[in-house]
Amino acid sequence: MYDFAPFIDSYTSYLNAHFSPFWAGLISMVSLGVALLLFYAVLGLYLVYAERKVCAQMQNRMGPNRVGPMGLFQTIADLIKLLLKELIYIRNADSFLFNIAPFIVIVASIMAIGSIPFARGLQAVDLNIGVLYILAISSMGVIGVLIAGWASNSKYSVIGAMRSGAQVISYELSVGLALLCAITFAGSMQLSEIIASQQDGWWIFKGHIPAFVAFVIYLIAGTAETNRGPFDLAEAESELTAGFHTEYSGIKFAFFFLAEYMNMFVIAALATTLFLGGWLPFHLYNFTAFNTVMDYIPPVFWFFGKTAFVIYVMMWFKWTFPRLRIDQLLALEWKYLLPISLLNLLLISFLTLMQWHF
Amino acid sequence: MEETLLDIDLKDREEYIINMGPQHPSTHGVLRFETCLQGEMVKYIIPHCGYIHRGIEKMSESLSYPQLVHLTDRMDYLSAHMNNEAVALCVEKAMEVEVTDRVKYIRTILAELSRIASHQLWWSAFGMDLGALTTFFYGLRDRERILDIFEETTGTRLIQTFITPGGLMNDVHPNFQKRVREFVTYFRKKLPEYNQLLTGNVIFQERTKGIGYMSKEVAISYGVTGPSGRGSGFHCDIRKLAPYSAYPFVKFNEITATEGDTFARYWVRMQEMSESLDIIDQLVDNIPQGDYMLALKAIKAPKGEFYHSVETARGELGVFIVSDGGPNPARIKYRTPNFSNLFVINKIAAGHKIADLVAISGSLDLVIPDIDR
Amino acid sequence: MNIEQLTAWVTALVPDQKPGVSKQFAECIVPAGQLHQLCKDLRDNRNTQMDYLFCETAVDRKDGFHMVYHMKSTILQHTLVIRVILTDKINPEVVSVSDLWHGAEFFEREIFDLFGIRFTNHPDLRRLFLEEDWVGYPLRKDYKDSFTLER
Amino acid sequence: MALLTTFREVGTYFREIYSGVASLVRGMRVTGGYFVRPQTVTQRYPENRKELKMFDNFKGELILVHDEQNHHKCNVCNTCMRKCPNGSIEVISKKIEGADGRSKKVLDKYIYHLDMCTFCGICVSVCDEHALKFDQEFEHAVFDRSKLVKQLNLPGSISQKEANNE
Repeated sequence: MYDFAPFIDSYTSYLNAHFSPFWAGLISMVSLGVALLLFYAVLGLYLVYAERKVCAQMQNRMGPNRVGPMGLFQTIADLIKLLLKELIYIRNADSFLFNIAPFIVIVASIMAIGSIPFARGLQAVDLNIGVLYILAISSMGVIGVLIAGWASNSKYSVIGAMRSGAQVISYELSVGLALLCAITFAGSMQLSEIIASQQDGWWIFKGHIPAFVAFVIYLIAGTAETNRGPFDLAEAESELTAGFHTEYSGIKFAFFFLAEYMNMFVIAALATTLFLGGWLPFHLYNFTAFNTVMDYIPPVFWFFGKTAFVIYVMMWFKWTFPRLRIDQLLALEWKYLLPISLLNLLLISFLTLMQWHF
Repeated sequence: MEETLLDIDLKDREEYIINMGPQHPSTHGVLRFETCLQGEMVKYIIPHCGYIHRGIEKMSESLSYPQLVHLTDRMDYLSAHMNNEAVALCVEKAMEVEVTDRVKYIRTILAELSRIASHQLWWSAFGMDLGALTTFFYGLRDRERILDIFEETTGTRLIQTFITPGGLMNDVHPNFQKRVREFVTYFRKKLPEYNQLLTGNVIFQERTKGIGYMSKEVAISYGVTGPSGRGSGFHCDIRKLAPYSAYPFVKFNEITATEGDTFARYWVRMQEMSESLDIIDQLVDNIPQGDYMLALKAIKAPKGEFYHSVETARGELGVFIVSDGGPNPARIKYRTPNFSNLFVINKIAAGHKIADLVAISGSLDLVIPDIDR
Repeated sequence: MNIEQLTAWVTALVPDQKPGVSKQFAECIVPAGQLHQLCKDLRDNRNTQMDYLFCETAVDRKDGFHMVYHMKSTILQHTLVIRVILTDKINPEVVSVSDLWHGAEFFEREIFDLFGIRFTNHPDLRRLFLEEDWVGYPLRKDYKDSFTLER
Repeated sequence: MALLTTFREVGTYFREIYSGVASLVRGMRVTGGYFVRPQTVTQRYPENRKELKMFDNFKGELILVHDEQNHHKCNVCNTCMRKCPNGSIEVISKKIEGADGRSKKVLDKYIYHLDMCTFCGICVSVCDEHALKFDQEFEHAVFDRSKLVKQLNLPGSISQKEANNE
């Protein structure tokens, strides 16, 4: 039920029947690219909207409510404004690097969503090293951040970029180790197989406490990797005005802004896929009536529902906690998260070895 | 220190200078910290002020006493009532008159309300400085209720010009007592929320404890008063040392802490809020009847010099009037709390990280117009 | 110590002091030359312990600039006002007390800025509020500019 | 003994983590509580213009009170002009021939500089005739500064005294 594979197959076979293999390949790639870009833009805009509404509600405010019903078109209006704004060029800035930095950041986040499985058969590429690919690509964004900070020729930007570098390099470890836990359980790095391994229960339930610990660590480290509060030191508003993107304006600023939200989406989507069963519905053990009802909800809704929940938790963090200081940030990683995740990985390996997980 | 920063040969290329302000999210107003950094560490800070210098002392020389009161609102705009009260009390002391008990009670209630309002705004902004963005809205949400009380009685929300030599501009609104009582019950319920959200938070405690240590000697030598000074164990509460208005009639504690760090200053302010609620509680039900304004022929200080200080939300505000006997002062000097509180920053923030500088300057609770006047 | 005792104490240190006008605090007018030594004695002596200079300001009077120092002991809770009259109105100069009380450094910078009184031995005597190239000292009575509201 | 210390240290390590996480959860309960039970305190301003009622004492802008017959109470004593700390009031008088043939001083123009006013309220409190009042109007934004200079006496209005004499 709700399998996208036949639809996609019929599309490719249609292309193959009517065009030469070269053109068929090209057209399918272009249509895929357009679809992903559209998805990217719409999702990015509505994540911004969602964040504004969530924080408004937490802060006893209304949030956007002017443009469109309930302010639904507010972020689109903002985007148009940002597109029309002047791009400010900084004297003495390294203009090549300055201009390329936002593209590196945004390309990294676009490429990461390419291999996320949204539903059965709805995945651009199902790499056999899917997790590694996403991890590698999404950490490329920090290069863009570093370049942006360096090329801006601004002291605030440099401090922000250096902080970001230190932060991402350290937290990459915890993210990797936490993901490794799920990979150990599933025995594969292919995302579709990881989902298939959760057919009889999500890893967060099947993996006892260590899986839950790994999930929490992943959530914290993932939040840190996206440079979001309470780990938003790179753009610490009260210290560095806007950190690494202080000097950017117009659409280039929008790229950074969108990339932040899309990175958050990627982190949440990965958490969903690895720990929360991806697009699989929620099943109660042997409770067939309930399970059948759950099956009727399309996998796309399951996937986006779970992702939205994880994103909500990350927003909840941001709008509650004060920001850490740089040394505390690193201490949290090296003194707490890393030892715990190493220990956790050891436990999980043992569990898997003994087949003690459900 | 004769050389300015531009003259310093930056032989050590690791050092560089950034400007915090005059337009910077963490300096609440137009103040510039010329900050020398080495990596993330602050080496020294040179505060530059004067961006909002309006010459209030000079202007006041050509205004009569009731007229110059309205300028004091614009110094420390968050303790407008206390500033007005300082001038009013100093002029009354010079004229050797005493206002009715009703006026004293109302003045004290208004002063304590604005102390709470000021601390609420400080709490909001302090949370913001540390990156907890939600505190700002909670603080302002509760402060709004105090401003409503002020607006109903005085007609304005921030700069009231309500307390004037000889009494008050007009009598309080009939709803005043009811609304104040409502507010006290409301805010007693909301105050624990502040502590849950920020005070107890482990990140917040890590960010503030042991940061920006100021010893008692330093506080006294620099003249750091108010909650900032009391956080270092400096007993400087004018309300206790030289009680004025209705403070002799109420029981309250002077909140002091001995740690002297950012958290101590924070803690003192949080305690002061509930202490102020207690003071209001004792006064609001017993406001005596009487006139709100003394029938004075002319408000003129006799020849001589007069000094009076009050405790504003930020410390000791002293008013020094030199009078030649006319309706205008020959010279009026405001010893403002923020002026003295500001300059200790180099002493206590040097050697910390730049993020701590933001926390420390937030914990000193600076209002810039009060420094520049 | 009460007002009489404080005045007597200052008289013992500076015999040619004159009583001031204040009825509120003990007040002594002392010669400029003896100011620093007197302040140091007052701060360090066990009986006075004036550790807190809460207000330092200047007043432009007919007989010269009056420097007024309000000092207080936070331990003994007594207040004393020391006054120095600087008769030279063109180039007033007085010794700085910023080495005794840190807070004085900034009071003195403000006074230098607005009155033009120079403080010797001051570590960092620059203008505080006004621009470096501002002409004149606004709080002097003879200061005139086009903005002052005259009535 | 050393082992015991190590155990204690490990215990403190985990206790620290526990208490830290607990404090974070406590904070999240506050914000999460408001998310679940929204209590919006902000208002939609231009939409709620009709319901928006300022307090009686609200100092919006200065007005000269006029009654139904277009009579005001100003008797040109100039006290408000003298007492205003910012010079935002200009009372311009004119001499007219009264009914009894003697020339009298009456109000010609009452000019109020809203751009200079600091809303201290001294003018209202010193007016013995209670001729002045603060209005509830608070939307003062204009594009041209000169629009902030207002004439408070309505066209054709006369003072009550004048009206009584006639």
